[in-house]
Amino acid sequence: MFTTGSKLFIGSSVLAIVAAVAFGVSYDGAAAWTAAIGLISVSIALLFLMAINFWVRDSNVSGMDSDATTTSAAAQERPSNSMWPAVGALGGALVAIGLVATPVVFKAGIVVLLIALFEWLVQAWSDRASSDRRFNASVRGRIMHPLEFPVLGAVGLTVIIYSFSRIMLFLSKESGPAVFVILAALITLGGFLFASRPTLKASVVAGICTIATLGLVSTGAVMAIDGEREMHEHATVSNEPAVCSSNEETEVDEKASQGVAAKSNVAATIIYNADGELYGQQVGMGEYSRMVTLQRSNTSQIMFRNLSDETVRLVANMGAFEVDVNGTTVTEKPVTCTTLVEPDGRQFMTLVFPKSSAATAPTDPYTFTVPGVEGASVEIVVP
Amino acid sequence: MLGLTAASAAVLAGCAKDAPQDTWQPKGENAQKIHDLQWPVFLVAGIVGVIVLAAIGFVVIRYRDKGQPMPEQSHGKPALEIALTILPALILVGVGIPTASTIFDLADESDTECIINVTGQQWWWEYDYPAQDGCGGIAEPIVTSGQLVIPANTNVLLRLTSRDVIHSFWIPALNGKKDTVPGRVHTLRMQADQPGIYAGQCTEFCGLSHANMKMEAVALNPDDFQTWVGNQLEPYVSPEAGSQAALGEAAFTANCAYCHQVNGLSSTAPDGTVTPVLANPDQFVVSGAAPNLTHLMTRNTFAGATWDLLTDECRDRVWNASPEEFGALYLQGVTAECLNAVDLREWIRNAPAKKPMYASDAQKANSDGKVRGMPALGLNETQIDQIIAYLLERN
Amino acid sequence: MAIIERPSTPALAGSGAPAVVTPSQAYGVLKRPVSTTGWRSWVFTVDHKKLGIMYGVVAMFFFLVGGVEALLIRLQLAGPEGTVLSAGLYNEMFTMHATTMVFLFVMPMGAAFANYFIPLQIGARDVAFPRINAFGFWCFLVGGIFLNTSWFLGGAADGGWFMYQPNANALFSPSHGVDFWGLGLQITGIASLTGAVNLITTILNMRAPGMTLMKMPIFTWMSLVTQFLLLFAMPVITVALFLLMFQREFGATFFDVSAGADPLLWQHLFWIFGHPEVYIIVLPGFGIASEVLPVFSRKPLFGYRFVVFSGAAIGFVGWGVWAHHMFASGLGPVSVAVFSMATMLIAIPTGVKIVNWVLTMWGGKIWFTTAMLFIVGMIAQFTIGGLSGVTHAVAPSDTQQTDTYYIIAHFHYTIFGGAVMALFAGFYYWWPKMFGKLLSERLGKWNFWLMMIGVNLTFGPMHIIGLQGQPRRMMNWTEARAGEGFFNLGFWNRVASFGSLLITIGVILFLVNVWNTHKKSSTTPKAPLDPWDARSLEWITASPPKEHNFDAIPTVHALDEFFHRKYEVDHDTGEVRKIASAEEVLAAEEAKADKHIHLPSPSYWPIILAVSLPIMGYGVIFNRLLIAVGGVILLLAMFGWALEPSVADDSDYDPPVDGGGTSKELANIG
Amino acid sequence: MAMWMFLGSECLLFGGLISTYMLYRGRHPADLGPDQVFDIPFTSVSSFVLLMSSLTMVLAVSSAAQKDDRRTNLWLTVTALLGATFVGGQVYEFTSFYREGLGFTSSLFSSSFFTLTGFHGVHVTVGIIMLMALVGINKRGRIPGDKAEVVELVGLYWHFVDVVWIIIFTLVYLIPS
Repeated sequence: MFTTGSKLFIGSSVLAIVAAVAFGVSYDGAAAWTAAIGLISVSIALLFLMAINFWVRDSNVSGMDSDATTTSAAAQERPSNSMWPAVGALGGALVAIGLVATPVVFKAGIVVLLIALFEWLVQAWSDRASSDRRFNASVRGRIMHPLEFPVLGAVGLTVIIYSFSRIMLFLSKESGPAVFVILAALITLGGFLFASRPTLKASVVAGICTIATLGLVSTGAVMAIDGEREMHEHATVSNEPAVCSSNEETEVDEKASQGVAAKSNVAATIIYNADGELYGQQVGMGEYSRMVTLQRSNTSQIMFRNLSDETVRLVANMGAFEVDVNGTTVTEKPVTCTTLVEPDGRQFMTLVFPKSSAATAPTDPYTFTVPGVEGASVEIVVP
Repeated sequence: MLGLTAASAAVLAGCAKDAPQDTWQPKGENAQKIHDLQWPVFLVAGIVGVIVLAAIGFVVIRYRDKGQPMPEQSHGKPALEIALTILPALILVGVGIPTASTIFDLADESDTECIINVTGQQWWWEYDYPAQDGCGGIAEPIVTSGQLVIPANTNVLLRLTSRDVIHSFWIPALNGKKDTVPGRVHTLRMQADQPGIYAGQCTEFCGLSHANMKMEAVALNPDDFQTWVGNQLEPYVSPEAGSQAALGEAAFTANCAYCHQVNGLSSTAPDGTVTPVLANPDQFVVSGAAPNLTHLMTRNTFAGATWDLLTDECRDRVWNASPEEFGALYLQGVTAECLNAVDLREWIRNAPAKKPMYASDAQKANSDGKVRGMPALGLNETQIDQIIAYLLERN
Repeated sequence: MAIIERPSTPALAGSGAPAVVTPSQAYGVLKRPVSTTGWRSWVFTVDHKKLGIMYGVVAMFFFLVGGVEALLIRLQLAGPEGTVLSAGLYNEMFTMHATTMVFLFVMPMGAAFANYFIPLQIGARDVAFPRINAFGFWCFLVGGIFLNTSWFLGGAADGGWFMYQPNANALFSPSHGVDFWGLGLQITGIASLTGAVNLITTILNMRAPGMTLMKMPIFTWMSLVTQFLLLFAMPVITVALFLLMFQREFGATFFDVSAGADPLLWQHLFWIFGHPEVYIIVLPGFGIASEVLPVFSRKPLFGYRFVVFSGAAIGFVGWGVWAHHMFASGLGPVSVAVFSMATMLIAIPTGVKIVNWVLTMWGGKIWFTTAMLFIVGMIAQFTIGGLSGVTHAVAPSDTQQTDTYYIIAHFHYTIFGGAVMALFAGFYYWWPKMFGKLLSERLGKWNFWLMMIGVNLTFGPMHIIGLQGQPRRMMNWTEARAGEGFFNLGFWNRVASFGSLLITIGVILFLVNVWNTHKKSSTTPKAPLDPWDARSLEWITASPPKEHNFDAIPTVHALDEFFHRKYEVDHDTGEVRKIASAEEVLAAEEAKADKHIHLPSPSYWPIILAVSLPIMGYGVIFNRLLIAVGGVILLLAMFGWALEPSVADDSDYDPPVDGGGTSKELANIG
Repeated sequence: MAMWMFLGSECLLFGGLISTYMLYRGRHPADLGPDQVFDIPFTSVSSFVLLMSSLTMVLAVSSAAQKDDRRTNLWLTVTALLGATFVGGQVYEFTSFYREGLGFTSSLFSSSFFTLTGFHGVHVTVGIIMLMALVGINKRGRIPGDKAEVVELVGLYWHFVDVVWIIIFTLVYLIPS
C-alpha cells in the first residue's frame, strides 16, 4: 500500500507532530507557540512530500513494463538545465558575507538559500516524473507557479514602489513634485508612443522596460544607502511653561484641539471677556463664577471662549508637587495651555487632575489664568 | 395572550408591593412625567395587541379547513390597505406629540436648585457636592459614595460622568436612566416628592462586577438635609488615645489610606511634625479614585452599595420608615448595635473573594500594575477588628 | 454586466471516451475537481443547493451551541445569587450567546434558505457566482470556528455583543476574547458581503423569462431587501471592527478618552450597522411567512404589492433609526426626539405586514400543518414584540426600559418569536422539497407547541422582570431587591428558566424528527411531488431538485405561477377549478428539457482561500509570522482561482450516456 | 452589476472612515496637525497622477472594446505603473510624515489619517494587482467571457478608487480644519 519512500516521510512527520505536542505540553508562551507551529509546518511539508512519493509510487517502474526501458525516468538522457545550483551558491555567498557584514544580508542569504533548495528539490523531482519533458515542465509549473507568480509579483511591486519612495525621500521637498510629475509624464508618454507605433518589436519594448526598471531600482538603492534629506521633527511645545506664560505668537496651529465635545458636554466653559475678566460657567452653577469644580482623576473637557478683542491663551496651572527625581526632591509645576485664541474664537482643552486640591502646595493652587492679565484667574476646586 | 399579560401587568403593577426598582411607581416629578406618558402608550399597545390577537384567533377558527370550496383568489383591496396603513399612522402621531414634548421637558435645566456631580467607575459611584448656594447652601465641597443624598421636593440636577468605562445612572422611582460617558458630562434631573430611600443600579454593562454596582438615592427634608450637610463637614476627631479605634487609625493609615481618603486624618512623625495623610489612588487604581471614607457610617451601604452596613433588622426599619420618621432614622447613621460586621469583615479580609474585581497580581499586570477594585490586603484578624472599630467612629 | 461563471464551451461531444486518459493541459494550477459523490462532492462543491444545506447544518450546529449558552445563563438566573457561572464566565456567556445566535445562526440560516431557494424560485440553475458563493460559506464556517476557539485560548469575548468602548479595549478586557470576536466577525462579514453581492446579482439578472420584479415570489423579494441591507451595513461594521483592531493590536486611540476621543463614535458606527442588522435577521422570516401563509390559506398573499413595498420601506427607514439604541447615551433632546419619531414611523410598514398576513388568512381555507402553525404562532408573537417595541420608541419611556429585561423580552419576541419560528416553519414547509421526505407532522406539532409555550414562558415573564427594574447582563439577582407579591422577581425568573427547558425539549424533538426521517431504517415514504399544493416556482421540479434545478427553464406568466398551472380561475364567478396535477405540470416541463445543460464544476479554491483567513487571524493575535503564512496561502489561492479553467476538462468526465443526459460520473483516471 | 453593488458597499466603507477622520482631525498636539505636516504641492501632483491613470484606463477600456489586444495590454500596464507611482508617492509621504514625528499612534488625527489614506492605498494596490493579473491572463488568452466587459469592470473599480481619492484629497488636504 504505502511505498518505502512514503513510509519514511510518514514516520518523520509523525515524529515531528509528537515533538510538537511534547513542546506544547512542556513549554509555555511564545517559545511553545513558535516551536509547535514550526514543527507542525515541518510535518505538513513532510506529509506533502509523502503524498508526492505515494502518488508517483517512489518513481518505481515495474520490471514487467517493457515500455519502461525507454520511458522511465531512469532512461532519461540527462536532467534539464537548472539555475538553482547557481542561485543556491549565491545564497551561500550572501550568508557568508552576512556573517561578516550585517545581519540583514545574512537573513537575505538564508531566504535565498531556502528558496533555491526548495526549487531545486521540486525541479529534481519533476524531472523524473515522466519521460515527457513538456509534461514534466507542466507538472512543475502546476506546483510552483501559484507560489512563484504571486510572490515574485509582490516582491517586484514592493521593490519598485520602495525604490521610488527612496528616491523621493532623497530629493528636496521642492524638487520632489517635479520629479514625480516627470516620471508620471514619462510613463504616460511612453504609453502613447508605444500605442502609436504598433510595429515596434516586443523585444525593444521589453528592453526599454527592463532598463527603466533597473535604473529605477538601482537609483533607489543608491539613494537609500546615501541617506535622506534633512527632516526636522516637529516638537511638541504646548506644555512648556515658557510657551504658556508668553503672549507671543509661536509657530503653532491656530485651531488646535477642536474637540468633538458639544457645548452641553463640557465640564466647564471658561470665558475671558472684554473687561479683562476671566470667569467660569458650569451647568447649574450660574453664569458667572470665579471657581469651578472638577472631579479628581477624571478626563474633563474645558472650553475656552475669548470674548475680548485681544488674542489670548488660557493657561491651566496644575499645582506644585514635590517629586523625587534620582534621590533629589524637585518641585514640579505642571502647566498646560491652549494656543493663542483670536477674538470670538474658542478652543477645547482636555485636563486631568490626578490629585485633590489638598495635595498641591497652598502657594500654587489649581487655577486657570490668562498670562499677562492681572487678576484674571479662576480657581479650580478638585475635591 | 401575552399581550394581555403585558397590558394587565401594566395595570396591576401599580398596586402590588413590588421590587424596589419597579418602573411603574414614580416617586418624583420626573418619573411621574415618564409614567404619565408611558401608561397610555402601554394601554393603547395593549388594546391594539388584543384586537390583533383576537383577529388572528377569529380567523384561525372561522376559516380553518372545514371542507369549504377553494376561496376566491383575491389579491387584496388597496383601499382597505391604505386605510389600515393610515390608522396606525394616526395612532402613532397621537403618541408622538406628547413624546416629543416630554423629551424636551425632561431635558430642561433652567429650574435647577441644587447641583451634584456623579462619577461612575468600576464598580461604585462617587457623589460630590460642589460648594454652592443651591441645595440650601453648601459651604465646602462634600465627597461621598454609595448613597446619593438629596433634599426632597427640590429640583436637583446631576452632572454625570465616568472615570473609566461607560456606566448608566438609574433610580427608576425618580427618573429614567442616563449613561455616564468618560470625557462627557450628561445631566439628569432628580426630584423626590417625599423623604425616603430609592434603589437603583448601574444599567450599562461595565465589566466584571456590573451586577454589583448598585446605588441608592436618599431623599431628606430640606432641614434634615442641612443637618446631613453639617454632619459631612464636621471636622475630623481623632480616636481616644490607647483605644481600639486609635490602633485602628494607625492600621488604617498604614494599609488603607493609600487609596481611601479620610479628610483631616494626619500622621505625626517621630520629631513631632504633623502632616496630613492624603490618599493617592491615582497611583494604585486604574480609575484613579477610591471611596472617601471620612463619614462612612453616615451611609448605610458599602462596596458599591452591594452590601448594607446595617444589619437586616435595622435596614428594614430604615427602608420601611414613614416619610415623617425617615429623616431622623437615617441621620442616626450606623451605630455599633446596627453594624453589619459580618459582611464588612469579609470585605476587609478579602474583597475580591466577595465581589469579583480585577485586583490580583496577575490581573494587575495587564493594567500597568494598577488594580480595578479593592485588592486583598492580607490583614490579620486583630487589624481587622481595629480598623472596624476605627471606621465605626467615622460618623 | 456581470461575469456569469457559466462555461461557454460547446457541449460535450458524444464521440466516446478517449482511449487513453491524457492529463489535462489546462492553464489552471489544478484541474477542477469533478467528484459528484463522497465528501469531495461537498467540500469542493459550488452547487447552491449543497451550499444551502451546508449553511443550514452549520447554522443549526451553532444554534445548539448558542442554545447551550442560553441554558447556562437561565440556569444561573434560576435562583438568587446564582453560582453556576463565575462573573467572568457569565459575561463571556451572554456575549457569545448573542454573537452566536445573531451572526452564526439566524443570519446564516437566512442565507441557507436564500441560497437554496432563490435560484429555484426565480427559475435559475445556480447563483451568479458559484465559486464566490462557496467561498462565502467557507468564510462563515471558518469564521464561526475561529470565533469559538477563543473559549479554549484564554477566554471568549466578554464585552457584550455590542462591545461598547472603552469597556472592550485592551485595558478593560485584557483577554484575547475581543480580538477573536473582532477578527471572527470580519471573516464572517466577508461571507455576508460576498453573499449579498452574489444574491442581488442573481435576483436582478437571472430571473426566468417572464418573471418581472412584481411577479417575483415574496421570499425572494424579502431576501433581496435583506441582501441590500447587508451590502450597506457590513462595511460600516467593518470600519468599526478595524478601528477596534487597530486600537487593541497597534496602539491607536480611537476610543481613548484621554487622547480626546469620543466613545460614542463606536456606538454610532455599531448601531448604524446594528439596526439594519435587526431587519437583516427578521426579513427572511417575513419572507417565509409570506410564502407559507398563502399556500395553507389557499389564497394569494393579500396585498402583495403592499407587502413588497413595506419590506422595502423597512429597508429604507431601518437606516434612519439607529440612535434609538442610544436614547440613554446622552445625545441631546433634539436627536432623541427625531429618532423617536423615526422609530415610530417604522412601526407602520411592520404593522402593514401583520395586517396583510391576517387578511391573507381571512376568507381562506386554512390547513393547519406544522409549518402553518409555526407561522400563526410567529404572527402572534411578532405582534407582541412589535407592540412592546412601540413602547420604547417613546424615548422617555425607553429610558426606564432600556437595558432591562423588558428589552430582552422585546427582542426575543421579535427574533425568536418572529424570525426563528419562521425559520422552523421553513424547515417543515421546504423539507420535502430539499430532501424528498416529509418530516413527521405528529412530532412536528409537539415541536411547535413546546416551542410556542416555551417561548412565552421564557420571554413573557421578562416583560414583568424588566418593568420591575431588573437590568440586563447581570450575573445574578438578589432577594433584597426582588420584591414581594405577584410581580416578585424570584418567581418570574424561575418561570423564565423553566420555559427555557421547554424550548430545549422542542428543539430536541425537531432533531429527533430529522433523525427519524433520515435514519437508514426509516420507513418514511418518499414525499409526494407537491405535498402542500404549493404556488411558487421551486415546486415545478423534482424533489429533491436535480443538480441543474430545472430540465427546462420555465416561462413565467403570473405571480404564483405553479398555482396557475394547476388551477384555472373563473374571473366572473371567482370559482377555482383544478386543471392539472403537479405531476402533469412537471411532465410538461420535462418534455421541453434543454439538450445541453452546463453547470459550473466544483473548485478547490474557495475553501483554500477561506482557510487562509483564520490563519492570518491567529497571526494577528498570537504571532505575526502566521500572518505571512496565511498571506502566502491567500495569494496562492487567489492565483489558483483566477487561472482556474471555467469548467473541468471534458476528458475528466465520462461521456454522457445520451446526448442530453446530465450524468457526470467521475471518469476513471487512475 | 455585481461590481456596482460592491462599489456601493465600498462607498459606506469609505464613508465610515472619512467620518472618523472628520471627527478626529482636530485632535492633535498644537504643532503636529495637518497644517504642519501636509505637503500640498506634492499631494496635488500625486493626485494628478492618479487622475491621469483614469485617463489611461479609459484608453484601455476603449482599446478592449475595439478588440485591440496589444493596446489594451499596453494601457493596462501604463495604468498599473501610474498607480504604482501613486502608491510609491504615498509610501514616501507616510515615511516623511513619520520622520517628522507623526506616527500612527501619535494622536487621534494621525491614527485616523493613516487609517483612511492607508485603506485607500490598499485599494489602489489591489487595483494594480487586478490590472497586472488582467494583463497576465490576457496574454495567455484566458480571460473568461467577454474580454471588454472584464476590462470595463476593472476600469469601473479603478475610477471608483480615483473618485474616492478626489474626495479624500479635497476633504483631508484642501479644506482647512
